[in-house]
Amino acid sequence: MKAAVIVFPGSNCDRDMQVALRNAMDSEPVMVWHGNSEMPDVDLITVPGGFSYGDYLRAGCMAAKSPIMKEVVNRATKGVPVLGVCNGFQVLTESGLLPGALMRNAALKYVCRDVHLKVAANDTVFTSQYTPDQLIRIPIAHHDGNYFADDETLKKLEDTGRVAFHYCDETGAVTDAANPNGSQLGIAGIYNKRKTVLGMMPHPERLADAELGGTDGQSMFKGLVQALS
Amino acid sequence: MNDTANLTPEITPRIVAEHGLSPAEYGKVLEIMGREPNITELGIFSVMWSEHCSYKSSKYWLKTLPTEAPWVICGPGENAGIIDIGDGQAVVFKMESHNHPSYIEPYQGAATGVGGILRDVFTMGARPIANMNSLRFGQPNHPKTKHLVDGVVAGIGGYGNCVGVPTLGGECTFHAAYDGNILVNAMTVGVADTDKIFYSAATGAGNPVIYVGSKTGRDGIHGATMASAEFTEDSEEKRPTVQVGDPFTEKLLIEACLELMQTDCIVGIQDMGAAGLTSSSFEMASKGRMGVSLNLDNVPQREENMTAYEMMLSESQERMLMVLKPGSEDQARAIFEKWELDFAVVGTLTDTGRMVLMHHGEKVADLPIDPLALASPEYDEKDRPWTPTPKPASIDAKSIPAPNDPLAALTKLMGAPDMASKRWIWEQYDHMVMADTMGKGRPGGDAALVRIHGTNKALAIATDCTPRYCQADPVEGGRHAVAEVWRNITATGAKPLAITDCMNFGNPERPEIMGQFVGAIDGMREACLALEFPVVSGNVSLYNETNGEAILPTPAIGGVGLINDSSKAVGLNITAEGLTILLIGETGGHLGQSMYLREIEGREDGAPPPVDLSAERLNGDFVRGQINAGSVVACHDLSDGGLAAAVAEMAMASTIGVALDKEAAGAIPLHAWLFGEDQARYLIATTSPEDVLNAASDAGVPATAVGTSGGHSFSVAGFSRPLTEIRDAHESWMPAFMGTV
Amino acid sequence: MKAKVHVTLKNGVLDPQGKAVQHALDGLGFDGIDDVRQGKFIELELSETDADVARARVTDMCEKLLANTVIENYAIEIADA
Amino acid sequence: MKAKVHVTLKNGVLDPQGKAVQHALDGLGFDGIDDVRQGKFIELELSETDADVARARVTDMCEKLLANTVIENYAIEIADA
Ligand SMILES: Nc1ncnc2c1ncn2[C@@H]1O[C@H](COP(=O)(O)OP(=O)(O)O)[C@@H](O)[C@H]1O
Ligand SMILES: [Mg+2]
Repeated sequence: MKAAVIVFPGSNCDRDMQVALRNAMDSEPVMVWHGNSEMPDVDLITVPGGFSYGDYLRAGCMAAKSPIMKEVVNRATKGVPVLGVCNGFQVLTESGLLPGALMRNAALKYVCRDVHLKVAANDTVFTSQYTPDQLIRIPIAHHDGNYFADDETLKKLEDTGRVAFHYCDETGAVTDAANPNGSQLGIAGIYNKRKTVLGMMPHPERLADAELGGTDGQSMFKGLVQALS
Repeated sequence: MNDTANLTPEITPRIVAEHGLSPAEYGKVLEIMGREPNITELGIFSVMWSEHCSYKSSKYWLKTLPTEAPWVICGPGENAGIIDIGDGQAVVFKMESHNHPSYIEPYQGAATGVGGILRDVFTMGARPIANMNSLRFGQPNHPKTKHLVDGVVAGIGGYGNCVGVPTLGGECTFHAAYDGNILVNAMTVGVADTDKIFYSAATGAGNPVIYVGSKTGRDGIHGATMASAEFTEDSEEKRPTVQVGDPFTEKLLIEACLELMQTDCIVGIQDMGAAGLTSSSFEMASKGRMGVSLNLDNVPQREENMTAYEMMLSESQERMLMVLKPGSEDQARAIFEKWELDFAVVGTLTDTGRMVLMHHGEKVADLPIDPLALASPEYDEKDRPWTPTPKPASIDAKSIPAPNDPLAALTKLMGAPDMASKRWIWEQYDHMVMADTMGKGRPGGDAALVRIHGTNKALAIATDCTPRYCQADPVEGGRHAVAEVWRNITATGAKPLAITDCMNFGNPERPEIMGQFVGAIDGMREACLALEFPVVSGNVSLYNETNGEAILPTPAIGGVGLINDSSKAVGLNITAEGLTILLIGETGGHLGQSMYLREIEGREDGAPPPVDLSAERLNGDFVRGQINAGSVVACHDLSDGGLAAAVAEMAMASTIGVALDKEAAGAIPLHAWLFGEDQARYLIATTSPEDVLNAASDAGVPATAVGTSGGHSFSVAGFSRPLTEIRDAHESWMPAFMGTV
Repeated sequence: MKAKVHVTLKNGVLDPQGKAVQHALDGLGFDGIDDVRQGKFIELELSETDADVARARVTDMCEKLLANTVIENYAIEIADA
Repeated sequence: MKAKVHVTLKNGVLDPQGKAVQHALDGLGFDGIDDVRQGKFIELELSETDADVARARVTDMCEKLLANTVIENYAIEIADA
């Protein structure tokens, strides 16, 4: 598998993503600078977390306008899988690849901690190594992860299995108490129609190494390598 | 020269006083200048000789601190201290205060504090890998406290999270003595290659002086003198001098500087901190024994019609000054332009030994560098007389009533503001970005553990100080602060290497305050020597008083340790049932100045627990050895709240309870055994108690089995409490206080 | 020429900041507040001197960057400075 | 009764957001933008019916919560809704 990591001014999980990919693929992902308008042929594009352009105005909005994003949208339209994590998710909604918007957390505070997620389905390139309804533990770290979409969009997402992960408690129950940011329906990540683009607030790349406290994130990268090699 | 001087106000005694210079100091100014300074020159003297920049009250004493060890590459005097961690790598770190600005504008004050300390570290060529923060607020029910906590924590997070450096730990306590003067001390730890370390000394007449980063505005003019003046009620009027931080620009600046540092363009580099362009250019020239000539027209400016005075004193954030090798400007410029940052050639180094400033084609200042730097005041014992703090009487534990239910007392203690979980704080900090924060070293443990990227090595980092001990006995408190940091690092298995300090005190012109300072330094010095734990950087913040009420003496210590095999590190959580809990160290049941005395008996008195430095060394080295030998499942040092609190913290970190065996108390009253704060102690959870006990006895280290893990309760002497109850008390205080429950 | 842009949340889009402000005001003892909505106020200094041209360009800026039209509305005022 | 509050940064206070927006607009090819400043726009729905009383209360709210008067100015408009 060949993978790219997009780097914006202010990205700060680009190295973390690079390391997680490298460990899973046994080769080097390419780091692609936001100002480029071209990108080598890759099987996976990742848009990492951070504070692109300081998250000023709206998280992800300025990054969504950078030259490389035209190419990302272009490839995504052709079916190249795209994974956006945290700020990357925000960039994907701002660029129109994913519906809805990520608003300020309901409690208005930045929140960094492990959360539990319920994996909806494993019929995607991202989740093949998980089982449906599997409970996983992955950290979040964001100020603007409060997923919003209009009712019609939400219904469509749920009805067509496009909610990738829901926040849940340690028993797997999707409850308000387990929702760390006020996201509608406890949504932690969503797919595009073809399920080739995934945006998620939690950081799988941060728990892909036992010494860091867990490996639940690793399965996503292993799954991608298996599906795309 | 003379025509411009005419444009500036006449230098009256009042203007001199407003610049914080005493008549005697102004006399020296006249002597050095050989004439009256103009306002720009006066401003330069004023900031260079402020307490904040010159350390005039503290220098004399700071020099007594041990600063050397075989692993020290660079001690105090540079932007940050540097220690060798082997394999061609070095750790660069420092702690700094941003107390006054944070009181005036908590969010921006704390944020710019983080920004400033980050710059001190990456200026030396290190990539920042960890931030810590040591916070002191007024009593929780003081009307300002909540607002200050909220703003400070948001500001630290807002800055650190955005630049992408994990904030891994710290301290946060409350006391009425900080009602009008909070403390916000921030520490940054970075990693550099030993052959790519950069210093501030600039050499080579004719070399270009370069300004990079954000533009200069009228921010924080007089920030440095403000940080050196005692607060009065009306100092809130100085508000508009607050600086606003831009962490996004800082992130770009980090990347651009580190990228430039991979080339060999740089001769010297220095961040613009307090007193901005003045102190950075002065320091670079003075350290290299050079002169400097700046053309202020070339300084990137954010506002119109800025004067030379304003530009020289501005504290706009996210700016750096560098001296480059001639001819390398274009290569450097390309890097900064890629990162979308300002880059301007603002001057040249000269061999005149003078600082000459040009503005609009005129010479607006011309002063000698060395005389100004060397003549900066240093107050010795005559100028800053001090009286030692009277030793408090010891309290006999038997005179303190025993609680009816010791576990009710424990539950109350664990929910007291100083003891309660600070999760509310650390969850607002990204403590995992950079993906090297070890699971065992996340916030909540003794020391933060962060891997050196791409290696098996890890750093252990801790900050500590117990101001109530320092208030009662500054010498003992100084010893204790250093020893506790050392202990926190040791409890992870890491070898403590060096410290940075942030000396927060009241008005040094009062002999009793100066006595606290001298005492604390004395205690720190002894501990540093005994523990081979030198001071490599630090910061002094004086005049922390309002209307004559001083803060508790607070010598905050930040320490760094190294563990060569990160897989050997331990955390404090009890991970299994049936582990034996061993208490290492001598227990006497010392309740004077204890958390128990304060929270349960409502008394803040007595002598603090004495720190026996040889016992610290012996016990700590033993514990570290056992951890590295693999005999230890979990380890925690004993501090506030003593044995009972430490056991509770270990149990709460997982869900497994502990039964303590009261027989182990021997003749000590149960409550003194449970809550006494005797020093040099650790708890170890182990599967091989016999081996550890034997080893301890061989080493001459006191060790006793005090309990066993199992169940989900804390029990002792027939009392029992579900862990969930203790945890509720521990976890709920801060969210309830801050109003998010 | 100065342009003032108000970016506000569309009706029906929940407003966590407005809600939190309302809650905080409540906590400070201000009662009788039925609703709070928080938006952005952006002031632009333009070298353009024709008001119609300026308005058209600012509209374009709003569509392309200043507002997220999935959730936000915008309103533009043009004024001589 | 409706109150509209504009909270803007004081003159001379650095506005990182405004700066970044200006830069981004530049990158999108919008030239001739001399300055961008970003502030907040807060709309409050009050049950109060007396405009003077409403203004006084909103002023109090601004001082206590809505504006950070260390670095921000505020302006209040009261309108019948
Ligand atoms: N301001 C803070 N920021 C981040 N972490 C904090 C802060 N205050 C306390 N903590 C964390 O809470 C835990 C307990 O702190 P403390 O009681 O000071 O520990 P100790 O007594 O072991 O020195 C530590 O892990 C510490 O890092
Ligand atoms: Mg500890």
